[in-house]
Amino acid sequence: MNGMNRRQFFKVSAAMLSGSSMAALGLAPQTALAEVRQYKLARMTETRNTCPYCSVGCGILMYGLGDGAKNAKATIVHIEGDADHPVNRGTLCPKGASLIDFIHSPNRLKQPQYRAPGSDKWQTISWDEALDRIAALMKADRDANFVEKTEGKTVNRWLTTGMLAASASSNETAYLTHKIVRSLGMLAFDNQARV
Amino acid sequence: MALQSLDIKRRSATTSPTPSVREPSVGAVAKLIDVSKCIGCKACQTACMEWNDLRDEVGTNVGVYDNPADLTEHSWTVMRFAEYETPQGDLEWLIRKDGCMHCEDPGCLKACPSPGAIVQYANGIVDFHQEHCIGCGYCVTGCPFNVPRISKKDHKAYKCTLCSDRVAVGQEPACVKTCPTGAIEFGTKEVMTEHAQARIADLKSRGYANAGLYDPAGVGGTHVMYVLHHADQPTLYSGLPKDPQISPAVSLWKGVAKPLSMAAMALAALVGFFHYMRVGPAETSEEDERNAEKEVSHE
Amino acid sequence: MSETARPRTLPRYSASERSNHWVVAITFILLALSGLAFYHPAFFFLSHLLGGGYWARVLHPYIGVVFFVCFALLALRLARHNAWEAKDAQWLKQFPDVLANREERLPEVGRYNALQKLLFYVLVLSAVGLFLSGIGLWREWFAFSVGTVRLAAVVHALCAFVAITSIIVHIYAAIWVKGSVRAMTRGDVTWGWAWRHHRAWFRQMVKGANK
Amino acid sequence: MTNHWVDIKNADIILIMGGNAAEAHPCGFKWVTEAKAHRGAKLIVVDPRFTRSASVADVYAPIRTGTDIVFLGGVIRYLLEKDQIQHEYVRNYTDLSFIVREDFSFENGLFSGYNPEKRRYDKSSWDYERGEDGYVKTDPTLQHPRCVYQLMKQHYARYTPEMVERVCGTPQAKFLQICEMLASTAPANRVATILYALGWAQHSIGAQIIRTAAMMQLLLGNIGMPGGGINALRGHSNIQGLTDLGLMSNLLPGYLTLPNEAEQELPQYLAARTLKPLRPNQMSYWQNYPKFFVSLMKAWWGKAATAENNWAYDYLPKLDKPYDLLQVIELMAQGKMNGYICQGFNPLAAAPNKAKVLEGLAKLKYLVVMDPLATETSEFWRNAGESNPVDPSKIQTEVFRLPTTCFAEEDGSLVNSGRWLQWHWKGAEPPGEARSDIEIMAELFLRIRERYRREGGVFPDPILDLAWPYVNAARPTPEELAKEYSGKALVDLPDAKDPTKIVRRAGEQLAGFAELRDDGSTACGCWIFAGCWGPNGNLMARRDNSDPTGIGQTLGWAWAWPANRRILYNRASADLQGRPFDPQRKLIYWNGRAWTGADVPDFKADEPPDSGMGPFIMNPEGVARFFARAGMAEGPFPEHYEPFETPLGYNPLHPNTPAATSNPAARVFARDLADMGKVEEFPHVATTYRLTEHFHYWTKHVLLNNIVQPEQFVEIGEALAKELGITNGQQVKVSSKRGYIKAVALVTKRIRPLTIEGKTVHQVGIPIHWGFTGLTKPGFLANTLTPSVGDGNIQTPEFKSFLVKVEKA
Repeated sequence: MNGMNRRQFFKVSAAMLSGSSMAALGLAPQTALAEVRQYKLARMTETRNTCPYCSVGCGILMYGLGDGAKNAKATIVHIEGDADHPVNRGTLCPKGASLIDFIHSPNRLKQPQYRAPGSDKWQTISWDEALDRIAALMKADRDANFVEKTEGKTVNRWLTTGMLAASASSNETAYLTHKIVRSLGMLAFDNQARV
Repeated sequence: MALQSLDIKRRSATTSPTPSVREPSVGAVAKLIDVSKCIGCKACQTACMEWNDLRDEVGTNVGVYDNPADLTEHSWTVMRFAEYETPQGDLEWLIRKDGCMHCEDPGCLKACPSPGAIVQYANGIVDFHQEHCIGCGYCVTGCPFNVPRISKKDHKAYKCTLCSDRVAVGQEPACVKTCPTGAIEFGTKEVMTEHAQARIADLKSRGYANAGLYDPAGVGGTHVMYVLHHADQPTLYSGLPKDPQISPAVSLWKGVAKPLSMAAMALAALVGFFHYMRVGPAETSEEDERNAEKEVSHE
Repeated sequence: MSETARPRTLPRYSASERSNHWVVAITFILLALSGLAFYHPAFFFLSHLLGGGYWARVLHPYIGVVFFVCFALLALRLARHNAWEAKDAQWLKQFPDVLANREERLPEVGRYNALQKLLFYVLVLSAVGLFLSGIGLWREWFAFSVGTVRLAAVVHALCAFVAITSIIVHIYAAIWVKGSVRAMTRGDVTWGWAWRHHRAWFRQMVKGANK
Repeated sequence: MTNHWVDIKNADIILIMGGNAAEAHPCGFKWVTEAKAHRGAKLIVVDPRFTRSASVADVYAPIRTGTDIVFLGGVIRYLLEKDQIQHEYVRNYTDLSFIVREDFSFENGLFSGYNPEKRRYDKSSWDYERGEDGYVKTDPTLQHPRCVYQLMKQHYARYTPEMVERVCGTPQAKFLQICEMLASTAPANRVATILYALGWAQHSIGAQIIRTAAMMQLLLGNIGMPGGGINALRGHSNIQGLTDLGLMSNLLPGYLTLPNEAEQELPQYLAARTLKPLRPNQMSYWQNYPKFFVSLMKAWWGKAATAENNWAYDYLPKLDKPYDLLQVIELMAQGKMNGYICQGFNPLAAAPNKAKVLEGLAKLKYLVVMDPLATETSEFWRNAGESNPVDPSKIQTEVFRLPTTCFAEEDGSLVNSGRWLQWHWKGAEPPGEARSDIEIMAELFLRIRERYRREGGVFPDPILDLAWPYVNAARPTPEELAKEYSGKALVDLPDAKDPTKIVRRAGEQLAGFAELRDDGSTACGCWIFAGCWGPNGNLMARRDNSDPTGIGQTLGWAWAWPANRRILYNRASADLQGRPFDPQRKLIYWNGRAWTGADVPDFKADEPPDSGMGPFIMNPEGVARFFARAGMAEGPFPEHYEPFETPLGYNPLHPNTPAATSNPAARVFARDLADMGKVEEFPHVATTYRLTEHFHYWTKHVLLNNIVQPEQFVEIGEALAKELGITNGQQVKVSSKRGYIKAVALVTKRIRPLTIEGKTVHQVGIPIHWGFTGLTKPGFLANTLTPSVGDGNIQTPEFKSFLVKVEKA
């Protein structure tokens, strides 16, 4: 700074006036330095993923607790945009920027649950119980209602059980789901493309 | 160098000089908010809360898109939505990201009585250090933009740090990184000012004759600047002050009044001292006692 | 009057008045010191008297309430003695005589002299100012607009400045006029002190006492 | 999207209509901002509401919801009238010169062949006239009265600016300004793009609206161009992938279709889909249908699919009618369904007419919900007060709720709107006992198969024979599945030109769909994805973001279907000599020997540009179609029909033909028709939509999103609020024939009353997002109000236009 304008001059004078007025008395506040908050991501594990919401398909970086060592159990603690991604270039919308609260939502389901006919509450059941019971119900319905032929035509369809597939599940999930559903002869099969 | 991880330019309530030899060769940093690109998506709000580990209350809707309705100790930035009908009868939805402006001449720092509770780094960021904050709220009175908020929980003052922790390691603030449309950008103040000129030229070409940069001189300029389509009427943007200044009351109180009143009080004491030295005490003598006795006995 | 006899005394402040005064005095000192800590960085160390900046900020207003209530009581008790009289103006006109200890030239003074009365008025006004502006600044319980708070801060500082300066004068006067302090420590003053400094009051008191 | 997100930056004019990209796709919308900032592009927004997109637009025009065909038809009329069309493009790359059959007609709002009882058309007259050589007759002079150009001109002559103003409520001046801006892209070196979404799709005439837009883009020569195209901004992260993989009632992976019950024999099925060229020397890529189909059957049934059993053709169920979501809900409500599985889908909130869905679910014997979150569907039986007033004791449905992983807890790929398959990696373990959908589906299937193996049952063959080549049968890995749908050689594949050479060894991954065969020697679960996991590994995981030409073509980033092509129909970006129409934005060009450039050519790589082969290689014509032939349910040219709940009660274009009031070819169930309201009782026009702070019904479980948008509201214009005495922030009740919701009134200048046919029409905006589970303030499911009627072609429900009544709560 070569020159000092009038305003700065007054500012500096005022500072000197107030400082010096008491500095003479030997009174000065204690040294008070402070540092910025520690950068919290320094050694976390970075995992690349894709935002699960809309179809822009933004790249995200998930930061997991721990450096990947076997004894450290990863928990995602922060998510931000992937700056390398050609579409979002590091940006995220209010939904993508809040993904951390999706992963850790108190409404995440943690155990298989069952609601009995007429009941007004959930009960926790085991995976084995749940899957066995569903398999039994499906087979019983299929065996009872499968249509092999109608008016002499082979149709091999099962119409009394239907399925809605997710619209945010992976291609791999979708592919396997489709393969299984058609092998059962199911036709009442749709996804969220329409709504 | 003791603790700080960014060079400090100014500290609140500190009379001794701050180490000031180091100056960033590229000048200070700035965040540029291009209101004409902003779609009010609030990604900056959630990214801010996410990065800074803040969660505000789930509030209510009072008939506007503004949520949370105002800045709080948990919401260091909020979007303010204003519906404006132009004289031509067209509608404009003016959406402004509100938050700390990081004034070059920060009123909060000036008003703060607690040493080191508010600092200004050499890069221009004005940061609150809550461990030094005593919760008096003077920063609130000092701020021309009504930004700092005092927590009901710990009675300390909070506001945007411009993600000083990210900037310190060379990253941009969380809101800047996340902004989907690039309405928030970050760089040196010089680069941001230049970039703003290009944006203003574009806006002028699209019919916004009064487009301009908001970098108010009344507070020495700011390290958060706006590109406005109607720079001549900043108050259209949910009351952005036209010519913000530190309140004269605060300037008086935390400015010249401070040394003058100190001097006056010291003077009062000194006058007494010298009076005593020169004139001496007003003593009651034996004679006064006798006179008193005499007066009584005469009656 | 015998050589050995102690000077005869007159009661000036009752024990209750004295207690009241000292509560006011102590709270005022605490308020002044913690207030100065917020006012000027050089005095920030004073905040440690109340446990550091944070606690000083928390306690200052509560102490302020105690101060204000006690001050109000004291002021009510003393108000009737502080009525302004014509001779007070004359007394003030001759202030150089006051400063030079030439009391014999001055009009006779009642219980309080003109300066004491002025001090009383000034302190009453600044206490009210401090109290009201203090409310304005007390975020823990009250929320006012930023403009109001800004004004309150300036008023508070101004009233505090006036009050502290007045108290400096008040304290100096007590030191300067020997024999005054005991009025507030033991409650009485000697006849001679009263005769010299507050002759009208003395006469009034002894008249009453002898009858 | 025909193009992709980054490519939007190459546009000169951007039209956002039938969507709200800034609100629903903010990070993709960034490329609109880039186009504005770096190309000086102009943004046009046409929407019933002044939206967040409108807030940064150069021009905004209001429109009555559901009248987009009138608006776009008006633009088509303007372009034809002013001859603002890309002549070289339309003459060579479209069917403008094709001659239509003589028996085709359009009268009183209906096309030839209408059967009012069946609400269906006999489409035989909707076709081109063939010559003796079997090819379509054309008139390159465009003078023939029945050439597509003349018919189209005649059809849209009625769509005048006056008509637009009268029907859409759009002021003529604004409409003409927009026409002018769009017309400015007719020159070869200027391009417009269209960004739309469910704002077009969710109408009973949705598909036809989109078609009108595509026609406009063709006239301007904007399809296939960088910065052009017609871009559907898909909603969910993998809705594109699920559609590509054919998870719909009538589809198989890769847009192959399930057989109808009439198609009893495989040859018959294949013949109907193996399209022969309609003009000389056209590629007609669907000629390869048998290769795709047989490879799929080999992937699914492996050794059990043989030439002898017609590649297990009988294992596929045969359709008698579509079983889309609306049909299934109808069946449920009729008590004809017993079981339902919802995998990450919340139909109680997402399907129209909540009361009907609720009734349907309550009639099921069992419901299985797989989801990471507690959805309303899984708790449809719970009494949530006014917003879900049910009696649990009366609902006999057994409900299973299975916790699943979310994105952060699994590997896999998703297809974005630009058709990019992007691989992602797991970052943490799921909470509690949650499992991935793959594990759940596999376990369930294995248990069912085990029961059939053990107990037998009806037609167990397709179940027992299903190929299950996974190392750990209960846990197929995403890698195994990706390789399976990408495709591999089953035997050593000899080179077609030189049989002594082997192109692929048995078991090797295939490089692309060109390697597929119809003799059972290849297996590929989804032909359009073929090559995504090729001989060189997982191309979906690629992360080279270099863009050597600067026009946003990052061919080394992930992998796009088909064949890593980023812009569809890109051959159309070059002229008849193979030179790019715009030398500044070179996409592909003919270098004398082959097509090359910044993209993978959407064309035969070594076909000279002047050979007469058209750029639209999937069409048997080789060119793009203005005349849809039998492709659409309502007619070959889009015509405006009113929403089923119309504020007018008649079609202003055909006021005297009641049959043409609303879509004459839409399927409507009697019960749903009875549930339609009339304007006399429900005088306000409503539309539903998303807000940028929320994502459907997921983010109400996400605290941060609830903080920034906490409570349900409806948007009401100032004029209507004044009329009804409603003040901002007050509670209001919004009812339709099907139910009511209560919410906070957000009174705004952004919705203005429109004058339609001389009368004032008020529109009301109803954001979705709220319900009776979640962390937001509880609210009502917005689909309580919506009507259950779908688009005539694809059954997308009419969520964007229906009638309500607003009153103080």
